[in-house]
Formats: sequence, structure tokens, C-alpha cells
Amino acid sequence: MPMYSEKVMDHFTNPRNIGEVDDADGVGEVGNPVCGDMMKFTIKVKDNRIEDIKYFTFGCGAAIAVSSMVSEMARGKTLEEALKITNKQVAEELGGLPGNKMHCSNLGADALHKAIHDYMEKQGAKK
Amino acid sequence: MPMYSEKVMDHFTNPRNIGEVDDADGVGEVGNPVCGDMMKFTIKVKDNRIEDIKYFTFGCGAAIAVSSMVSEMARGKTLEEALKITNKQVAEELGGLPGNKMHCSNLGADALHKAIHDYMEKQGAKK
Amino acid sequence: MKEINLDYAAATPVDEKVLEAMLPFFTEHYGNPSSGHNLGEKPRQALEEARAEVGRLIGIEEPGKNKIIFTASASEANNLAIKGIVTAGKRRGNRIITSAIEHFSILNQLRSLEKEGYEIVKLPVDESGLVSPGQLKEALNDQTILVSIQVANTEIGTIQPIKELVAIATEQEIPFHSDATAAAGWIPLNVEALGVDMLTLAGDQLYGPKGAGALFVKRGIRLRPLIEGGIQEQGLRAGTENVPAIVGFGEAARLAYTHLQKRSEQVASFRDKLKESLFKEIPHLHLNGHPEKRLPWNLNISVEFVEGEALLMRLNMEGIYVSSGSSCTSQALKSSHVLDAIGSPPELAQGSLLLAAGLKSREEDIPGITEKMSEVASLLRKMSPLYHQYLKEAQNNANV
Amino acid sequence: MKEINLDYAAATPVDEKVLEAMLPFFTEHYGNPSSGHNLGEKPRQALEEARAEVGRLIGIEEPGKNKIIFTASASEANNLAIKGIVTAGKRRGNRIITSAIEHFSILNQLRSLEKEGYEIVKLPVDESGLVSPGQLKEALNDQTILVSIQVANTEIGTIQPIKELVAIATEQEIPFHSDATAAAGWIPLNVEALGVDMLTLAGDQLYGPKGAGALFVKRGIRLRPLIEGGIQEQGLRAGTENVPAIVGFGEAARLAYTHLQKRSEQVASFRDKLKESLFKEIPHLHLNGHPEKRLPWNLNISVEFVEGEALLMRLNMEGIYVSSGSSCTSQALKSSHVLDAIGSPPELAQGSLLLAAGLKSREEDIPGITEKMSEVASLLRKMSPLYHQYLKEAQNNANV
Ligand SMILES: Cc1ncc(COP(=O)(O)O)c(C=O)c1O
Ligand SMILES: Cc1ncc(COP(=O)(O)O)c(C=O)c1O
Repeated sequence: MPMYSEKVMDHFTNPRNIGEVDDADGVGEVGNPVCGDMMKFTIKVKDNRIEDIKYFTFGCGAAIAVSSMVSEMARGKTLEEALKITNKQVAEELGGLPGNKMHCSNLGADALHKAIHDYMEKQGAKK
Repeated sequence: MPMYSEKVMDHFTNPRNIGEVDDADGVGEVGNPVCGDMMKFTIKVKDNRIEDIKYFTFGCGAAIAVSSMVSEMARGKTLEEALKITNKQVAEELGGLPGNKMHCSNLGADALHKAIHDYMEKQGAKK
Repeated sequence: MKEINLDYAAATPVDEKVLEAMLPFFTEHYGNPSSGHNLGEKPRQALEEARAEVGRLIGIEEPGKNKIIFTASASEANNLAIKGIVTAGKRRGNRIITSAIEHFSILNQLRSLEKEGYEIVKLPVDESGLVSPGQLKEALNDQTILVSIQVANTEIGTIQPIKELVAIATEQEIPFHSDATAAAGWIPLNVEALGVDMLTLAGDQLYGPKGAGALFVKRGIRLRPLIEGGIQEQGLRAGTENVPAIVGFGEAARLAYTHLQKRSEQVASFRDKLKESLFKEIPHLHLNGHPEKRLPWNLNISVEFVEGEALLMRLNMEGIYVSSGSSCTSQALKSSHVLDAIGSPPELAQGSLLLAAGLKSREEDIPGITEKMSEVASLLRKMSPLYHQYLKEAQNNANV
Repeated sequence: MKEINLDYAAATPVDEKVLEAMLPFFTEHYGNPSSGHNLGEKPRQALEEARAEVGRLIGIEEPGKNKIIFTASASEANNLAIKGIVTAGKRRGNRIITSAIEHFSILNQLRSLEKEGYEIVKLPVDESGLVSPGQLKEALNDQTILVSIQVANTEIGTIQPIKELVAIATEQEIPFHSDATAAAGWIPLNVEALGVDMLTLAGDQLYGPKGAGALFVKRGIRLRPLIEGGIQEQGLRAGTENVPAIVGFGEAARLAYTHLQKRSEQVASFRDKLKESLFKEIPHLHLNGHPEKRLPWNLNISVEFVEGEALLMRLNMEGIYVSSGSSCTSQALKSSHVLDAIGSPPELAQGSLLLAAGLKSREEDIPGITEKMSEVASLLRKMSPLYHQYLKEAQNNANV
């Protein structure tokens, strides 16, 4: 793991916000074990802001660190702001990721965006 | 040199009969530096026997040991006996020679035979 | 923190006796074995003694009878065997048979040869990792120039019926190479009894140093050297011989041969007890590889619902060193080709751990290992969507 | 008996500091650099530090900038360079240019490639061993895919005008490989200033251990690995890295870099004094190689009228170790291809001795060496038909 930054190791060792929020407003699930990693984000939205965010992750060290970092980055942000979080930003916040692990940051951002879109769709359906 | 037998090392270290006999009855020279080895045998013949035999050799350790061994094997033998000395016998008497040095034993036997034939020719010429 | 190595498949420490045997060849007997003077003598002798010891480990009693070519690694020996025989071009044909679970040093060169026009047949294996002799027989045709099937698999430990496989190829006069890297020193091997034409092994898998491998080559097999140049190693591998490493390999081979049974029993006993303990304490474990026909040191398990690298990293934090997938490819992304080949479902293959016992593995450490493994598995399962899905389904089933 | 090694070209002992640097990697830091856990960390770091040190020795300041691929020997690096670029097949063409005095690990693989249809042009050298830039220029054509010319010759010590030669090839965008095995650590080398695309060197020529060589590969040069398998060495050389040997190579490179000038001057001073003494005391000696443009440790003489192996053996009995012809081929029969190429007449080429000075060569030994050499030369001349022929002719001339 010397190929992982300290930040990655920190988030892997102490992943933040594990779990599932109660009565999720939005759910975003990406990946599957066949491709190697799987993430499921659940969010609570209040006043257009991500009030709570949790996740389950099946995957390598980087995948776990990415999930944790994404949850921290997204929490408290407006949906628009959260939608602007890119995989590149996630990797940067983590102090970089090894080349062969960059796809994990994609997954993290994707899962977050999916959860937000899920929320938005449900909102649309309610109207 | 560990590929050389003790016998070879002995004859290389203390080569017998170096030199040229005075008023040689027969001279046999084979090889040249281009092929790598060169031997010159000179013999004294008395009563159809090789009374004295000496040589000069330019060549590797095996070539020197072969010359020395041939000189010992031939000394005192009748010409007919000496002509029967084969390269194989020389190599055997030396306790064997490495494969890539077998040509040296050929040279030794050849040079001896050449010296004998030289003597025989000269004898023929005298008659 | 107490450190426990369960990754002796990746590397073994050099045995004290082995290092002792090597040391004089760095400084005192540093000569070149090709030298014609005294400085070459000891190194040259030592080389031949090592050759005899390595030969003995694989059943060669008369050193002169067969060739052992020293290389720098098992990978090099595997490349010399396959490319060597193919480029020597003695046999006509373009088909090469191998198995789906060979090491990358076999499979990747075969992929290159495939691009050059050779037909590569990768025999499948059953769910325990065994190649079927019947399928080998069917795969042979008159275009077949080589069969290369390993003695045993490093990752899942499965031992092939090599003798039987060789007999099938030999019947049709097709040369047979076998990679014994994982097996040599741990199970008895006799190249003559097995009938193989070439066999690969290496010193660093048996408490010898890195940097010394060997290829056994039967008489009559013609190879083109991979490394051309000087006439070292009977013209089959140019370059100044790595005398200290080869001496170490020789000594390691001697020790492995002398203590083979004791060593095997020792690691197998540890392995079996570890397995029992883990399976008792941790739910949802799966054994990979053959239940009996396996290398004595090898335990490979899949920890359901979690991913191997995360397990490896968590265990590493606890001072327990394991590998996930093949140790040589743990930097790669995909699940191991070996687990794929035995039909392990992806989510299980992803969570595979190779636990490789060694001579210093201690049974008294098993409770500690089990506890840590259990903790780490629980922790990662708690964050696994697959585990929560399973729990939900289990609850639903219970409610039905 | 006092032993005096004058054959440091065949092998150098491992420097104490080098061995000290290596030792922990046999037993303590024995891990596999590819391992994902802590046991892989030290070895992996050590590997990269060694890479940086070896890079520094050949003028690479930024380690990341260019590739150093570790191999097991200079021979392997030479084979990787040439076969690697040829089989990568990026350039179209079939002509490869080399010199007549390359090491066998260059020439023998080129002979193989010739059989496969490549056109091999061996540039001649002048009587001092120099390749002519003009002749290189003439030899290049649009089918030329590679030039491989050594930095310096091990046997006769001649140093080529590499920078000039490279410039000619580079002008036509033809990759240039150079074998610096004999030169690295003894003359300053800077791959960037020289402009070479690939460069071979090895640790055992500079008081490092056997078993570690390296190929520098410039960015943009594509090679196919010789040994395929795992992704070690950036995918260019599969197989578990020989960590202790590479660490030793790194430390040896560091020491060589640090002390390059001092070491060179030291061995050159010994060499020059030895030469002076020998030429003064022994008649009919001839210097082989360039009088000035030569490696500082290298002295090559022909002892007229006698043969080299016999000299070597006699000197060996006196505890003086030398080589005759190329040290790596002293078991072969013919006189060296290098001496043939510089036009040395056969009887002189046959009597050539390579006297290679080392860091432990002592000037106070020179009188003793001279005396023994003189004795041995006399003794062998006394039994040489060529010498007696010479004496006779000399006498005849005197009588005229
Ligand atoms: C110039 C040169 N290149 C390559 C080599 C090959 O070195 P090795 O035998 O260590 O592979 C040698 C050996 O002496 C050499 O002198
Ligand atoms: C079965 C098998 N063959 C070959 C190899 C290659 O060994 P090396 O990396 O030492 O060349 C390995 C490495 O683990 C292996 O397990």
C-alpha cells in the first residue's frame, strides 16, 4: 500500500459515514462484484441540501476510501454543488490515486450522482 | 586447468626432453601458429630404435604436455612400434584430455610419425 | 506488534545455513567460473555441486546424466523452456497445449506466441483445479509441438496428475514441460519417474535466495537459448553465472531434499489447523482448490461478501501478511485467472485470500490469526452492500 | 604463496560496504517487492533507490525520467536491448550495424538474427580498435533498424568515440545501443550527453555482486520483453526481482560514482607502471589496443613466440592470475575475435594476455609480477620453435 497516499490510508482505516440512512430520499448503486467494486449511497435531502449521506462499499482499499471521501465532500452541499463533484476532485482530495485505481473515483462520483438523480426523479414523480 | 588431469599438469609443469637433438636423423614439424599450435620433433635413431627424441612446442598447456608425453612414449621404441603410437594412446596415457583439446594429441602423434618418416626417407635416399 | 507472515508463497527468507554457504562466494571465492586460473576453480566446483543438489531434489541421481540449466528465476526458466523449444524449431507444428491456471510466465509468453501464429490450447480445469487427462488426449494432434502443464498451482495448491498427463503426451512423442516452482521441495518429485522432458523450479520458494531458478532439460531435447552469448550453462544460457545465488539454491535444495517429509508434514499440520479454526469461527468461508490433492503449505479461502485487497490491507494493519489472488499479480485489478478457471463466482473470487504457511508458522498463533481474521471480516462485511443484501434475504426467508 | 589477481575483468570481489547493504535483504527484508503488505515495502523502496543510484552513475539525475531495467547480467541486458527492439518491430527494416569487436552476447545473438534473415553489418576497427565514424555513416541505410557499438572493449580497453557515433545514427533517427559493461564506473558516462537510446551495464564489473545487470532505455524506445510473465520492471522483465543483488548493484554504483576519478587514476597509475616495468624487462612484448583512448584498468600485451593459455597456466602456478583472450571465452580454442579484428598476426594474438588492474592492485607488487612474467616467458620461449627460429634468423642476419 505504499502506492496509496496517507489520505487514502486514513479514509480506508477510518471510513466515515458507513451505513444506510433511514428512509433514504435517494439511493445510488453502481458497479457489481463482476467488475470488482460495488457502491451503494443513500442520502437524506433537506432544503435542497444533502443533510445526511451514508454508503455501503464492496471493493478494494481505494474504493472504500473513495466512498468515505465522497460522503464527506457531499455532506452539507446543495444538490447542484454535489452534482458538480467530479471523480478528478475526489482523487485530488485523496491526495491522488494509483493509475490502476482511478476507476474507483469514477464509481464514487457516479454513485453519488445516481443517488441525487434518484432523489430528483422521486421528487418529480411526487409532483 | 581443473579440466586437465594430474598427468597433463605434471607434463606441463615439468616437460621432459625439451630441445633439439644434435645432428637429427629425422625432423617432424606440424601445425603453425595460425591454427594455434606448432610442434617440432627431432629424433636420433640407432639400430632401428629411437635413441633420443626432443621437441619444441608452441601451444597451449595440452600441446606441451602431449609433446612431453609423446617423447617419453617413443624413446627407446623401434620405429615400427613408434609408428603405432596413436593420438588416442597419447591422450589415454595423459589420463584423458578435454574434448576441445583432443586435436593436440593428434598433433603430437603426427609430428612423431613425420619425424620417423623423414628419417626413413633420408635412409631411402642414402641407399 | 507481532508480525505473522502467511505469505510465504511470495517470498521465503534465506535459511541461515544457506546464507552461510553463500557468503564466501561474494568476497573470498569471487572468481568467474569460466576463468582458467585458480580463482575460477572454487566457483566452478561450487556450481557443479549446486547442480547436483538441485538435480537430486528432482530425482536425478547421476549428475552427468541430465541437464540442469541455471537461470535467474522461475520465469526465466519457463521462458527458456517454451520459447527455447519453439524457436529451436525441431518439431513441425504450431499447437501448444497448456492449462488455464498456469503462472503468467507461461500464459503471457503463450499469448505472444499466439500473436505470432501459434495455436494455443488452454485446457480447462474442474472446480478443484484439476486438468483432465482425457481432455489433454483429445487436445493433442499431429501439429502439437509442446505441452506445458504445472505440477501444482501456487495460488490454490492443486496438484496435477502429472505422471498420467505426461504419459499421454509421451505416447505421441510430444515434449512435456512442467512448472514445478510451487511444488519443488514440498512434494517428492522425480523427473525420471514422471517422464517430463523439462521441469522448472526456483530457489526462492524453498528458503534459498532470489535470483536462482533452474530448468531441467532431458537429453535429446534441443533448445535455443533465450540469452545468447558466452558458452555458460552448456551454451543454453549466456552470462556470468550468479555463483552465490546458485550456491544458495544448491544448499536450499539439499536441505529441502533432506527434510522434505518433515517440512511438508509440519506446514500441512499448521495449515490444516488454521483452516479448521478459521472455518469454525468465521461464517461464510469457502475453500478454493482441491480438498486433498494440494500443496501442504497452501490454504486458499474466499471470504464471502468482501474484497481481497481490502482484507489484505486490514490484515496488514494488524501485522498479518497474506496475499489476495496470485502474489505476483496483486497489483493487478481483476480477480485471479485461476479462480475464474475453477468457476469461482466473481464475488467469491474477489474475496480470495492465499494463506501460505512456512517453516516458521506456529500453531500457537492460530487463535490470534483467527481472531484478527474474524474481526477484519466482520468489519468489512459491515460495510458491504452484498452482506446487507444477504442479511435482508436471509431475514425475508426466515419470515416466509 | 602470495596471490596476485590481474584478472579483475573476469570478476571483482564484492565490496564490503556493498555486501553490508545487501545482507538485510536475504533474511530480514526478504519480502517480494510486488507484495501488497508491509513485507513488500522495504524491498520495493530499496529497488527504487538502487535504480536511482544506477541511473546516477550513467548521468540520469531525475530517476523518473528514464527507464533502468534490471536484469541478471550484462548478457541479458544486451539480449533484451537487441532482441527486444527487433521483436517489438516498430521500425521497418532488417539491417543492424555493430562492430567487429563486440562481446559475444552481442555478436552471437546477431548471428542468430542473421540466420533469420536480418542483415548484420560488422564495422571493422583500425589497429587500435577504433570504429570509424565515416564507416558507420556509410553503413547506414533506410533499412537500418539499430546500431549497437560498445562504449569500450573489455579485452583491449579501447574507448570508442560514442558521442560522435551516436550523432551519426541519431541524425537518421536510428536507435543506438551501447554496451558499457567494461566502462561503467571507470570513465564518466552520461546517457543524455552521449545521446544513446539504450545502454548496458552490470554490477559485477564494479565491485557489486554477480546477478545484477541493467539496461537503460530512453523514453519512446519500445521493447518486447525477453522474459514474459509478471509486470515487474515496467513489464519489460518478468520474474521476482533479485532484491539483494540489485541493492548491491545500487550501492556499488553509488561508490563507483562517488569515487570514479580517484579509482580510475589509481588503477591507471598501477597499470601504467606495470606496463613500463614489463616492457623494460621483457623483450618482444607488444601492446594491444589504443595507447591512450583506453580503459584505465586495462593492459593487454602479446608475448611474442609463446601461447597465451600456457602463459596463463604457468603464471597461475606462480599465483598470478591473468586471462588470455576474452575472459569469458578462455575455454574456447581460437584466438580472440578482438585481436583478429585489430589485425594482430595470429602468432601474436595467440600470445595475448589481458592484465586487468583492480582497486587492490598494489604498485609494490610490480617488481615481483615482472620477475615472474619474465621467468615464465623465458621458460616457454625456450621450448618454442618460433623463438628458436627467430634466434636463428637473428644470428643469420648478424652474420651477414
Ligand atoms: C563488454 C562486455 N559486455 C558484456 C559482457 C557479459 O557480461 P556477463 O557475462 O556478466 O553477462 C562482458 C563480460 O565480460 C563484457 O566484457
Ligand atoms: C508456479 C509459478 N511459476 C513461476 C513463478 C515465477 O517465479 P519468479 O517470479 O520467481 O520468476 C511463480 C511465482 O510465484 C509461480 O508461482
